[in-house]
Amino acid sequence: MPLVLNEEQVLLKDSARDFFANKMPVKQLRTLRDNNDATGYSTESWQEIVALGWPGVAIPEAFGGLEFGYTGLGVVMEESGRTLAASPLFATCALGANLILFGGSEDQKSDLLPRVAQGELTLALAIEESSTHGPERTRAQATEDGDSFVLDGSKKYVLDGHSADQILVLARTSGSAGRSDGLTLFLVDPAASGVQIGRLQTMDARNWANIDLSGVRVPKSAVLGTVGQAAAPLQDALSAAQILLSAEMLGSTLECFERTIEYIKTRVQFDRAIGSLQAIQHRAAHMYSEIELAKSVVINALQALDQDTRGDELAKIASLTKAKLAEVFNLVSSEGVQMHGGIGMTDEEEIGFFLKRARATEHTLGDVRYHQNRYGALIGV
Amino acid sequence: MPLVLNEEQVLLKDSARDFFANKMPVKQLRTLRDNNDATGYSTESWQEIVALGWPGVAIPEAFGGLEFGYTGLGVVMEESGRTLAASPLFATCALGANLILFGGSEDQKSDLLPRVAQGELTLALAIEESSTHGPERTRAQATEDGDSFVLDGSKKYVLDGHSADQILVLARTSGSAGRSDGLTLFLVDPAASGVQIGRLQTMDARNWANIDLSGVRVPKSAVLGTVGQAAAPLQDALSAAQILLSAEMLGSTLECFERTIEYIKTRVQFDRAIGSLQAIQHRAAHMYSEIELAKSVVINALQALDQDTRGDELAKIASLTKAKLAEVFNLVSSEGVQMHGGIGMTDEEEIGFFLKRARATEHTLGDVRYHQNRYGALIGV
Amino acid sequence: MSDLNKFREDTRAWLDANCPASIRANKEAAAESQFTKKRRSGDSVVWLERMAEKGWVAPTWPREYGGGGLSAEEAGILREEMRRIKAPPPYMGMGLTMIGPTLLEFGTEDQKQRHIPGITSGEVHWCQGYSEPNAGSDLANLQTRAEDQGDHFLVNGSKIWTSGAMYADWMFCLTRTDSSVQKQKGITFLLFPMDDPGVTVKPIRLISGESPFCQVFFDNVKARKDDLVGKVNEGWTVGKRLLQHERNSIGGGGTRMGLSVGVVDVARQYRADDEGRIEDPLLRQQLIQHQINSQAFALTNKRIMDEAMNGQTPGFTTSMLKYYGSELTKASSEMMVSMMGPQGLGREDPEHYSNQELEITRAWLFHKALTIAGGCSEVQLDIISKRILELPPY
Amino acid sequence: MSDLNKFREDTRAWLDANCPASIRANKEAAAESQFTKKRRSGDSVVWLERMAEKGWVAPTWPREYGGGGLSAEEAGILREEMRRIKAPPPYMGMGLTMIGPTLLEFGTEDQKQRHIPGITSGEVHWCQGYSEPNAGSDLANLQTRAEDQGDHFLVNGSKIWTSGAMYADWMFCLTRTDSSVQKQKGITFLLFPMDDPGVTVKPIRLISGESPFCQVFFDNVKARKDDLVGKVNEGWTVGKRLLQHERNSIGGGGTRMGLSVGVVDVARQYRADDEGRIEDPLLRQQLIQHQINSQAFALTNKRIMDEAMNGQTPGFTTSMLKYYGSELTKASSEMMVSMMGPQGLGREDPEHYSNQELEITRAWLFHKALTIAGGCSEVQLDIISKRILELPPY
Repeated sequence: MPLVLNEEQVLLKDSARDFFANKMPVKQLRTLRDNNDATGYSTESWQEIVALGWPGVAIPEAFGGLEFGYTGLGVVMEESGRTLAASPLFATCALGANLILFGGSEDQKSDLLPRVAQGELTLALAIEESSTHGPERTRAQATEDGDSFVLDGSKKYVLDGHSADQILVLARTSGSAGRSDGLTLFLVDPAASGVQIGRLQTMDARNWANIDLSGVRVPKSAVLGTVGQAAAPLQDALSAAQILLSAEMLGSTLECFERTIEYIKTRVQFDRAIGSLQAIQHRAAHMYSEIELAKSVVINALQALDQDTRGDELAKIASLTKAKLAEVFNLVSSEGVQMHGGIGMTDEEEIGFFLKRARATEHTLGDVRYHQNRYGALIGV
Repeated sequence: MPLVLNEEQVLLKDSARDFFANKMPVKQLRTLRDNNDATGYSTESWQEIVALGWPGVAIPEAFGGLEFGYTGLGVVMEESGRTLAASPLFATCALGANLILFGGSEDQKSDLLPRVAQGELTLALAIEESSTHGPERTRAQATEDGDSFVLDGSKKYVLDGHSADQILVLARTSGSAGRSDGLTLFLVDPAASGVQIGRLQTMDARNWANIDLSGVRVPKSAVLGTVGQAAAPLQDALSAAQILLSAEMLGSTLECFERTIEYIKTRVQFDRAIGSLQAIQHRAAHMYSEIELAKSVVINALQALDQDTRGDELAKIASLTKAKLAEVFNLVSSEGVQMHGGIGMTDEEEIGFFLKRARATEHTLGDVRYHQNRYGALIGV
Repeated sequence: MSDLNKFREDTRAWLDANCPASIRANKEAAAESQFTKKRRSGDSVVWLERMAEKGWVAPTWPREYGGGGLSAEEAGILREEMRRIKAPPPYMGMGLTMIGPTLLEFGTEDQKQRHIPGITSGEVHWCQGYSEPNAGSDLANLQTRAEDQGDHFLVNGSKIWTSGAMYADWMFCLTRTDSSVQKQKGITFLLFPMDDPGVTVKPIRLISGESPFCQVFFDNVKARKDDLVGKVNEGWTVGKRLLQHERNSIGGGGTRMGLSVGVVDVARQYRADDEGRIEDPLLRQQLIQHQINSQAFALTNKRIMDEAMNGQTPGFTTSMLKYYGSELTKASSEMMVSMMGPQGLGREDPEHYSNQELEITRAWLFHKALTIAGGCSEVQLDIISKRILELPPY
Repeated sequence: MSDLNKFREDTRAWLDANCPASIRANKEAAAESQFTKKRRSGDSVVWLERMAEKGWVAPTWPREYGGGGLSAEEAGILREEMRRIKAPPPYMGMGLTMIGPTLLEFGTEDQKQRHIPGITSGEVHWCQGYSEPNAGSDLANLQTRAEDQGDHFLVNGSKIWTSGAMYADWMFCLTRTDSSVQKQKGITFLLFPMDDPGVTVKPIRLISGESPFCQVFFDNVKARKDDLVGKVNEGWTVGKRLLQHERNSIGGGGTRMGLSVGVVDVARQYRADDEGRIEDPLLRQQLIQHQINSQAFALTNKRIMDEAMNGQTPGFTTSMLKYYGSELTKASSEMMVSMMGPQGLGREDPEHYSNQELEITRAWLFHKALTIAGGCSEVQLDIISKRILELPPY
């Protein structure tokens, strides 16, 4: 399949570009941060996104979505990355909806996915328990008790954990930490007794929460899919989310790079534009080259998702993509600040927001080392 | 102690610089290579070095040396590195003599060291058995048999192994591969029955040989120092040799860098000297900075040797020094070829000799990875 | 059945019947494809003659000059079918890849008739007279003079990096015909035979050892007036066009560049535990990083081709591909030599080093040229800065 | 007993008697050393007053202006003895490190008498008016105008990156007095009080949060004629001299730059196994590489100081130290944040992040300035190229 967007995808990308630039510029994130906004995103903007149908872009028509594919969702994510737009798109659509689609029962899909597509349901996924990614390390316990399960454990860095309508909690129904069998996903109401949610203040001004579960009782119907069998659908959903996050990172990287190129064209030092200095030019040209590689891995990964690549093959592609994007976004945002010089150090200039976001995205769903390692294992070295 | 040379050391360095530039320029090495010279170094030049007393620079007066210290030998090695001069200085003086000094009996020191100082005895050390450095991996066996030991094993990459008068062979009198106890050093006559020496042709045109030992019988008096106790003196002698090799590498690096800077000042491309291009300048300035660090670790290490630092502390300094020098020499010689452009690719231009020598020195007595790893272990991370 | 399917069937049948079994999947035969007919023997000659007769040495060129007259699709099918039976190319060289296409575009009818058939029959080998000792990446800064002598030009000077000059029958050559104008403006593109008594060829020894490169000296070499391509003093236009063919073929695109092993193979051979996992953690890391970049680069090559098929012009992205690909290939042989330790340091010593070891060591040294030749990395970065990023000139 | 030994004994005795126990080995007291007397209380005031009385706020300055009149050796002993009992510096600031030495060298007798005692008594705090919003590393490109009004200058314009301007009593300031000449030639070095009604101070918020930096605006600020340092239009000479004091103090020299933990500590806390060995092989590798470079850099600092003591002038090697040291420090906080994973991403959230975590995250962001401020890395590399390697100008 050619590594290019089709016409519909180009149109969707263009309208997403316009929307985020006009409705959700970086300034919106700054305002949310400075106001310590309780939701952490603009509910008004989210309603506009819902009106555009984008929460359902990747959801099959059978479940009320547009069935526009992952490449469609990817280009929306990419454009949202350009303005660092905060919204439930990632946690709810890229992460939560995929998990339901890959791991839920038919009833759960029919019940939940249309509500996601309609913007009536937001989701969060609670998996991490330490500062290194790795679902198989899960220690949180789910104990069967009659018609219920009782959940106990501590979850960290839950994206949108403080605002989501439902939380998907990964817990262990059997086996021990380090094993991937015995993992089960539960749909938990954040208002349920025993659930304690503490929102984090992070430097990228996005929305993470730590969640404590203490004797939280859920009915057996709250199990997503099959007891003890969460690992496989979880791996696919995480791969999909890693790829879609990479698409978002690509948008941020491109924006950061373009702003930097514009800046060095106009910034004068020692009577010449700093962009006319060859040492700066070569670093810029090198970044350009790295970004070209980043573009290629992202579109390739989105198409693989659309072609139903799953399992370890998908994981390999996801790790290639996330590792490369994290590396390139870190490079471009660091150079962006350096090339902006003193002004780049101020909070007033927006380039610093990209630097912070680069770090935060790197540490979401596995950092560079995690993905390089996994890629290595999957190619057998 | 201040990290500067004293006056005598400066004088020695200056005369060494003159000597190697005039008597042993890079051209000499080229001629040796092109003629497939059987000795691999100029015996005439070696006699001149002997006449200057340099083989005994670091040997104590008590054993017929000049007792001028390791810093003295270091500046001679550094200057020999500038012209890639091939001579027994390294294998005999930096490696062999130190081993005798650190590990030999008083009789052996009194017998052998004055002969080294007088240039009457050249030495080689046979330790490596595979392509990764690590004396404790030794498998070569020394079996006691009456008044003799019988040696069996295969040694690789023995510096000056084809030309030395005596070969110091590391073999195992007890213990098994991986352990550092049970190692013993033997003085072996290369003409002894059962010794097979195969000289290698290496790209740096210097002198390595593989040596096979098959039932080689040596008297017990051939044991250097104490049976089974070679590990400690060997470690010190290897540290000293790693440091002195680093001094040689520093000289090569400096020469390679200075030639490159000269070249880019005069080479015109697109109507300007390429050294006037800022991207080239920044790479040159970065190399300059790295070389400043290289200078510091070398003089520090030589002084540590002169201050009788030994054991793990010396090993730590040796690994720091060798790791840094290998990194910097590789960088500078690679950039040297790149900045020389097409002409740098030709055998006719000498810059390529530095590129090859950089690799060869890296792989002598432990490569970058080996020394980084050892440094890490010694600082406890 | 569509025409293309029919063509595939016919081609397959013809190849099966005509490609001698002895040269299929045969490394030496593949290496011989760089030779003209007179330097070959046996089935290799048979294969060249049969293919030349079909016009399939240059499948898409016009039939009137000995080409095959095939469409791009048909030529693609021919390539696929040849690959299927592991047939070597009938003939390769700068005649086919560089001067042939250039003459078809810029040459006179007379030039096409005199020069193209020698290429399509695999009988005339061409070499390139572009680089000069003082020019480097600044190609237009050339000094080789051509003086107009009425019916011919007299050429004096020297060219360097002339690949295969010792076996070439003809040279296409950039010469200076006017030194008084901007350097790009006084250049003339000439053709002349290498057996002219004024031509002297001196092979160049590289840091990696023997090489196909030569320096060529011209002492009153004659070039016929009717072997002038394009117009006098306008040869730079012709020469630049020809260069576009070259840029894509250097750099290696992150591939093995003719090496029979890859970096992972070498890692497994020299640094793996019993299960094939790389023991040294740093090395493993470098290897993974390299594989990630190679894979990403391969996808980028594909994407840019796909975009071109889709109507987007690749333009100066070729500079990015040249830059990144050559650095990547250089890095891969760098890693291989590093992993081999002292076994990577041999020099033509088959007694102590395996063929593979010697091959990799040579490649490591030779690959240093990848970031220098065909417009060095620095020039490619300049082009990206100026042409793609539109940064102001320095 | 030598005089120096006697001096050491006396100093030790005096310090023991006069340095209040409460401020020894006390982090807050150390932080207060940046404050003038009026912003302090308790023992911190006592300590400052006692040291000022001895002249030991500025130990080597002449006694007539409130200095201690000590020799370099004596001052060294004083520093050692203070370190021994963990006494904080009595007072720190740009008065001591920058304008004081500059006035002692370039100031009139009247200027020394009016300004130095306020510094040696720790009563008058100075700030630096150098950088401007459009100048960046091109310091001489300054726009703040000073007009000669007979007995005073009128200053208009703005300065940025003025550290501690909100607490400063006086500013030393580079102003433009002639725009018609080469930019270095029309600069005048002035002093004026910060309580002038025309001065407005606006704090700058950085990517790392609150900062000591300000932008300062001048609206008809008066500077007395007798507060002109050096000559009109020749202030660049004075200003450059003062900068040499600054360059050495930025960059961090590869040190922790005020962080209470080092990169190895963080690695052990977040990424070590039970025996303190770093689990992640790549991380271990990076850490070792970093430690090797830090150690080599520390030795280089020492070597260059030793060479200076030995009579060799360090000259432009300070540019190398600034370049390498700042990159090294930046890399170390980069590694720390990376090792902490998501715990390195906190923003002023003491509920979920430890103080150390928040401190490191702030430091990571703040350290991005190290390679920008005080002449960015690019400028230092330019200086090395031009001044040390003597490469031709680009």
